[in-house]
Amino acid sequence: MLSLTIDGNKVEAEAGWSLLDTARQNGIEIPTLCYHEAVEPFGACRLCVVELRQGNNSRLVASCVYPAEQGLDVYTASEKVNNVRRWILEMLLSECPASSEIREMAAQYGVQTTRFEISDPEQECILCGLCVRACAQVVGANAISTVGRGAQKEIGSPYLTPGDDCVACGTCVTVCPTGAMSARFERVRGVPSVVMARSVKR
Amino acid sequence: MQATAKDTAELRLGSLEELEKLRGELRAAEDPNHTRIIVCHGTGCIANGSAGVTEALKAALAAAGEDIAVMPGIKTTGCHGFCSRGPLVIIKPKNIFYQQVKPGDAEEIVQKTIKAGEMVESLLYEHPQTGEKIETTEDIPFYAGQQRVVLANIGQIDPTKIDDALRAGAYAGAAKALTNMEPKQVIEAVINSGLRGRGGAGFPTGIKWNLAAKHEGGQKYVLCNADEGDPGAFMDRSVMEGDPHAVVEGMIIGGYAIGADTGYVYVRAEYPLAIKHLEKALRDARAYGLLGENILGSGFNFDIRINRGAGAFVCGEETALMRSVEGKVGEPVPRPPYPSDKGLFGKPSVLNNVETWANVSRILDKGADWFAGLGTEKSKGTKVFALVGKVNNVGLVEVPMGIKLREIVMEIGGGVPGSDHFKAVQTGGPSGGCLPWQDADLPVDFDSLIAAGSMMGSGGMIVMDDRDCMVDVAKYFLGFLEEESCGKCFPCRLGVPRLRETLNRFSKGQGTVEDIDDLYSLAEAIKAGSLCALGGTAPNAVLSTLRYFRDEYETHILEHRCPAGVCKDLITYSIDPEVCTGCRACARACPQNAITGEKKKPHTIDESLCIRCGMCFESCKFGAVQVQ
Amino acid sequence: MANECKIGVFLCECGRRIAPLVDLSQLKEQLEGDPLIGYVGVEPFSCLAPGMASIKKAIADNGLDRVVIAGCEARVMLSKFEHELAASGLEAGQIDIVNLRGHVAQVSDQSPEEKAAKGFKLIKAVAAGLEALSPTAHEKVEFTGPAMILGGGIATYSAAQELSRRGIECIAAVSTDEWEDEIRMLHEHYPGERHYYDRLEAIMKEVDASPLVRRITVGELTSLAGRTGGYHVTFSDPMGGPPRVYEVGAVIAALDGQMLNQGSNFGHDGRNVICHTEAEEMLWTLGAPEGKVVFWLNDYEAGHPEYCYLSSRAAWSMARYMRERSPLTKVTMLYNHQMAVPLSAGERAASRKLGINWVPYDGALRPTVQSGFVTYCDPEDHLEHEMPWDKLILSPRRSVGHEATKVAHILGLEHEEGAFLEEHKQRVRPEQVGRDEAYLAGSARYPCDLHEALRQGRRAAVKTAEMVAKATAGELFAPRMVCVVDQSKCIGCGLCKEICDCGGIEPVEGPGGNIPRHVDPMVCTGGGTCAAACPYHALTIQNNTTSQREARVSTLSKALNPDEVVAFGCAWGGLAAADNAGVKGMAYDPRLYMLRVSCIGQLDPSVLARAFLEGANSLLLIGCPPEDCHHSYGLDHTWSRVNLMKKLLALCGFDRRRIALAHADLNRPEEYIKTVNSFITTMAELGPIERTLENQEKLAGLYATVNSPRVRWVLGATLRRPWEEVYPGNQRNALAFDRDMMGVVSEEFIKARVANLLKEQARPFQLRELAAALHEDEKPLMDSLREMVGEGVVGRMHKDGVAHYVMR
Amino acid sequence: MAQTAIDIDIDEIIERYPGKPEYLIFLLQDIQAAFNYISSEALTLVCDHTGVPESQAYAVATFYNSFSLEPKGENLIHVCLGTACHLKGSGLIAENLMRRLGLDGPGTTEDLKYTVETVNCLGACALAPVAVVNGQYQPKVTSPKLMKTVQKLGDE
Repeated sequence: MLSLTIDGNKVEAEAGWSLLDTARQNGIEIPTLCYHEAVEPFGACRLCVVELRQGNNSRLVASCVYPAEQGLDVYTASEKVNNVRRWILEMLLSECPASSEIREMAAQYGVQTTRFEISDPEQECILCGLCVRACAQVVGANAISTVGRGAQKEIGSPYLTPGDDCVACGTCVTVCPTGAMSARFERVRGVPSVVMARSVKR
Repeated sequence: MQATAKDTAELRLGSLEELEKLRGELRAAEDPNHTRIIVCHGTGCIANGSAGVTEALKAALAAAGEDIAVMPGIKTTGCHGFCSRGPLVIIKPKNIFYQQVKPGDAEEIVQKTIKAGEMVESLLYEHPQTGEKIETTEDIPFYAGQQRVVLANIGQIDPTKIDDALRAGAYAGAAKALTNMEPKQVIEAVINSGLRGRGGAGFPTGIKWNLAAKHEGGQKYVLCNADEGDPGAFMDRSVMEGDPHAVVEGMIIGGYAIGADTGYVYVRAEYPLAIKHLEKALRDARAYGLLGENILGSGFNFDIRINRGAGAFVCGEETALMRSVEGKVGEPVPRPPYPSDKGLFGKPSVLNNVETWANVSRILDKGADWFAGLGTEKSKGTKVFALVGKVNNVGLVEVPMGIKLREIVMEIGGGVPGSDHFKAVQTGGPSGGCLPWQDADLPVDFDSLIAAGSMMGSGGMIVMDDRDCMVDVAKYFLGFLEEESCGKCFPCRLGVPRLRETLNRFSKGQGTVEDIDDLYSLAEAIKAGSLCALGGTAPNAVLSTLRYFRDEYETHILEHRCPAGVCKDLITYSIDPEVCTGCRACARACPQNAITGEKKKPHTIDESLCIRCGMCFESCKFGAVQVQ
Repeated sequence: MANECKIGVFLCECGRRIAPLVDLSQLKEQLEGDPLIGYVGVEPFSCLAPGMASIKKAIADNGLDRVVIAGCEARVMLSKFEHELAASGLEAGQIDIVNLRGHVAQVSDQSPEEKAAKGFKLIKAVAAGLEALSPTAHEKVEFTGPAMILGGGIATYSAAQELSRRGIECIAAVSTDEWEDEIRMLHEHYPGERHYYDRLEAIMKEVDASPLVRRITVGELTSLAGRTGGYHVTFSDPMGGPPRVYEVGAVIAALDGQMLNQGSNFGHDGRNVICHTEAEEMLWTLGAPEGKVVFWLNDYEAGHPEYCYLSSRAAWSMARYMRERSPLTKVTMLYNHQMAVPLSAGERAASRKLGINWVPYDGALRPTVQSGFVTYCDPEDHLEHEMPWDKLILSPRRSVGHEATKVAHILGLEHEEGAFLEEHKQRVRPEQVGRDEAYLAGSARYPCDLHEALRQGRRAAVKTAEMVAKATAGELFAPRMVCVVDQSKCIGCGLCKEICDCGGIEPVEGPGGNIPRHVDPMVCTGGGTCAAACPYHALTIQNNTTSQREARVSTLSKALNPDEVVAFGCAWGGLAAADNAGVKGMAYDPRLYMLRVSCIGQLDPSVLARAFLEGANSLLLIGCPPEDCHHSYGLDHTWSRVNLMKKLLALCGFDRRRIALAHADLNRPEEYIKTVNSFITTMAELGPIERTLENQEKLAGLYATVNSPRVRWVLGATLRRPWEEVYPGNQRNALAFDRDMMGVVSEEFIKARVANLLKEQARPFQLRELAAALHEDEKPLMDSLREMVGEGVVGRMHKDGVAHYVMR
Repeated sequence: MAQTAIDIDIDEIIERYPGKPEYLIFLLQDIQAAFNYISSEALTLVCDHTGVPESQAYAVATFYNSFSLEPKGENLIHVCLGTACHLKGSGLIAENLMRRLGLDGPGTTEDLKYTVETVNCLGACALAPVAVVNGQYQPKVTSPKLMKTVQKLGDE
């Protein structure tokens, strides 16, 4: 057993638990987006960041991946933490304004509007990659992946057309935190027409 | 050509003694007093045509007959660092320094210098201030101010010939480590030397090794980060091109120290020459038994493989690099677990950059104390910088840690063209920041740079003058990072474009001073919240320019003016009727047909049509086009 | 079923997503009071490391061997629990999940107490299903004998090469003695591929030299029996001797498609207007022609635009060959401008350099072949032009070929006349290998070029090799939930084989007709409609049996209030839609109780009957959209079964609407909700079934009827076969068929009731007594009794001159 | 200069490396080098060989800048946008070149003659601004100089 403090409360954990595991076991809520219990933690959305303090030093770590360690002093809702969450949510509001889930979450942090440009008012996808990971780790189908990188990144099957790896199980739709996969699903699951023109230049 | 099995067996060095014997023989075979011609074949010089110079020299030598005692003919080497003056030709043993040599000069060099021992005046370097001609390398200020440790052999040896490297002392450090030291002692030596990683963060190298060495037994890896992605940095490339054996040797030592039997070098694909030289070095080292099974009879097995990068800056981040070596998308993964516990293929791994590995070979060769004697209290040794931008002597310089910024730029670098000061020096690549002229006396070491809001990074040093707009520079780096962000973590993927969006507004003369405060808050969130160092340092470009050049930001926002004349939306092009000759060059160049005017009469630009592409400015030979 | 088992239930709080919405303490108390449940735990998050540790501890401390997690979506979470709890000795089938969050907590405004009560019923039903489980041992699959490549297609060589490189012995069954012959004949299947022959030759030589490859010359394939790991392959002897039988571990079929010539509507004459195979033959024997050669890529006009890529690549290759060898030849490619010219930048440059002219035409005006020229419409100026030719070369027609069709039939691949052999992929388990894709290679699968055919051969070999390697290491296990055949019950009727959609059912030995069957567990997808169709219940899905489903449905039916509805949802349709409705927190009628099945087609009619017998007043079956069914036609088969149930309900005097089949798209939970609400509203209007003795007797008769082999036989005949388009369209005369079916069902219904009564009372009955007890007329009863006596089921004896009937 | 050789055997490339996932990038690089782009067929072959799922291979092929899934033009022009080059105006040079070739951004002209790409530093900062035309470094390039070189290629 390890002992640490979360928000000033002494809690116990076992080696191998993450900070998120430990907090949740003790009824402390930490918001998450890219986290789902069925797949390996990813540490991408950074909404679950918590502050670790040690003397005058402090740093933020993603609680879903950071292991519980003896003597940690963890703060789950400090100003530093909330500043990160508020900015991420505000930026998500401009990035995927169509998602009601994001709007609700942002409202909880007092973020009602965004001061950034909205490029696609229909967008819901936050690119958390949960669908991709669920497809690989839960289903084993590997039908979808991230495509491209950085700001151009999107989610889809190869060539963004239905491929024959998809088993149309809908796990991606179920794990999607914003409902974005629902619309995308139609572009993934279609039964592929047999590709006649398979040939290789040589 | 690969050596056949039989040749290999004959070449293999079975022990330290055999290595030293060979080295002795090689040294004895070369008379240091012989005249030798060295031609720089670094990428810079080759681009300037040094291959042609070599050919011409060869032809000239052949034509001059066999009575010329040139041993062993012409040597082509890696980058000498003074790239802006290439192609470079050095005549040994006197170290006569010829610069900007053209193939047509070959005949004269052979006839005058080689045969008669005279100088070719026109090819000598001219002191920019005094105008005096300088004959030898040592006397040129660019070289005089440097202290070459990592670069010591570069420019002296032919990087494609292992014998040449051995003559210069290669593999002495590795041999010493493998045959006379315990792995623990090797790590101790590296710790004692005080060497800190040259890749950016400056983590103590020996400590890092120790973490990986703690896992006893099992598969481990050492990796060399040669994915030099920082724009404006090319020291790793020069090391690999000019002295690949230093890297190989360092990795052998590292592998021995932590107990790894495989090393990976991850090289940018944009560096084909570096890859070629490294591959040759690996083949030669294998043939000599310096890589492979039972190296020098020590019982230690080690080999190195090369991975070519595929074009992703983020792969310079260690966890991303490892994913890339595994053949995956180069997205960083959160730490812990640290690579020293679970790295490449989930095994304990140590990653250092090229310069660090090269330093390791020197430390083992010359001793930890010697190295610890260089540099400052907390930053030991020397550092190689790529000095580029608005500076007279563009090139690679190696200086001891703690040297003042002013010395590097104004003395070694020969100052800023047309100015007695620099406006800013950008260090640390996209993760770093801009240091103003007020900081000219800042000692250049890991901690001082961080305190000043920048960082050492891999050693890019970009000099800027008054024609460079700091808002534009910040925007440029953010644009770079936006393009190179892997897009995994939200603060970086979302935040960097939003920072740039704000700067974009500034560069259009829009925005408010309050936006600057928001910028600070957002930058803080990105720094604290990002998954890897790419995002964690991304706001530095904005923060450091805001710190030193806030007035310039305010000029953009409040006065709608770009003082440096760079931001497109805030400038106008016009033609000075006094200077314009009416040659029509600009009118022809203008893609918008915005320039009108009769032949031989002053032209005018129609501002409503102008898209500020700058073609007129570039095409005008008389300087009549002006930017406001 | 008297299984000694101990069931643990773990309730998830799931943060604030279950705990405040469902009264978990009430639920826990209720469960603890139930004799079926051995242990109840409440976890903040069962699925996280702390929860998982606590479950493992509870399993160890209390000796639990079955676990129900009341949490969220089984579709998503089950594999994690299976993986984690394997260390505690629990295997797939011993763990089940109730979606307390998505089916109860999030989808209605019921009070926490009401939700707890609903959760209790669902959990208990699932626990009853677990109780009825008799876990089977994990079956190891072994390989005996080498791999065999049959069919004689060119992919034989790449497959053999790959197998031998991976150290696996194989037999290549071919029809020619020399591989040189094959190369000589290759252009008949793959024209325009000459540039590839060097490599092919190298492959062939490597195969020839490999000690692991045995080459045999055989006659026709006559039968294939066995299953993954052990097959008997029988060939006729080419010399007329006795058939030759080989015992092999795996088979790969390498089948080439065929090229046919275009008809005379394209001017084909075999001399000057020729097709690709003829052109290749010409190049091969006579060399390049002189003069003007026009390749007309007429695939669009021939009705197969999808082949234009293949045709144009072949044409380009032949064109290059001609230009490089015969400078006097002028080559033009005439192509439909809708086609993208399939050349890379480098090839475009080469094409320019070689002077090969690519001319597009607008297909709206069909080119016509005339002697010496062909007309075409320029897409730019829309003028008709004439292009002169000395040799006109047309694209070929492609077909699967007679040989390949024959072999495919013996392999058990049903396919449409003339269609290529690639089947609709089973979209169930990603790791599962459909037979066609794993073991079939070559252009008979779908038109492809030589390189692709070879690639397929390699690919099939890789899959085979991976399986062999796993089996050799003792690590190849059959999936836990696949069908097994009870050989003592199987009469070899072959019904299951006929309706099987995955091709997993194989004859035990071949050849022959009605021989006992067994299941290839590596191919079976566990859909289970075959098991639900077997007249004798000889097939079962192990670890997921009909008895388990009956246990579940009867427990639930007993517990429900009269206005509550039992539903089954398949994991791909109904259940998934319900899960997604839960994720989105969409509200719908809370009176729906959904049980999980992996395919709606695995619901045996006895399960449906059992629900009504045990107290359910209605039953809703929600599968996936018919065109999307993951087990091909589970929904269609269920339609037939529901149809039977409706007839029986009517015979009992109940409303036919009490059972309904629906389908739901997992991505449209709103549609799913409409289905549910509509059904429940109708059921509320109908009210409950009166549970009188008479009604219960009828329902017992209904249950017995659906288990009668005769009814099951008739039902089996109506089930959709793979080659049939849709249910019930296979019936020649739908109305007559329905009447016949009704006749059989009502006869059997009465017989079943008589049997029930006689069995129950265990005393002789007079006809009059029977009629009174069953509330039926004497006439039909008499007919039934006569038949039953004839069948020897019922004995007749005379007492006081009156016939009395008694169960034998 | 034609960038693609037309007689390269893709199987030969595939067989250069063992069939393990870690060689995915090696294979893609060699295919890119040989054919100038990675066709879907080639990607499938690579997946078959390395055992990497196609979606992951596709993710890799689109993640790294040096891979292209579309055929590239016969002539390849890289303009360096490294810091040193940027300060010396390489951004304008790239824009002008693309405008002249009728491109909206980096990409390939419709006639498949040119492909213009921007790179983030070639490490030849001393020569800034730099462009690389079909592998040849063009040191201290200007818009007119680059245009001339490019036009000469087109006339060939």
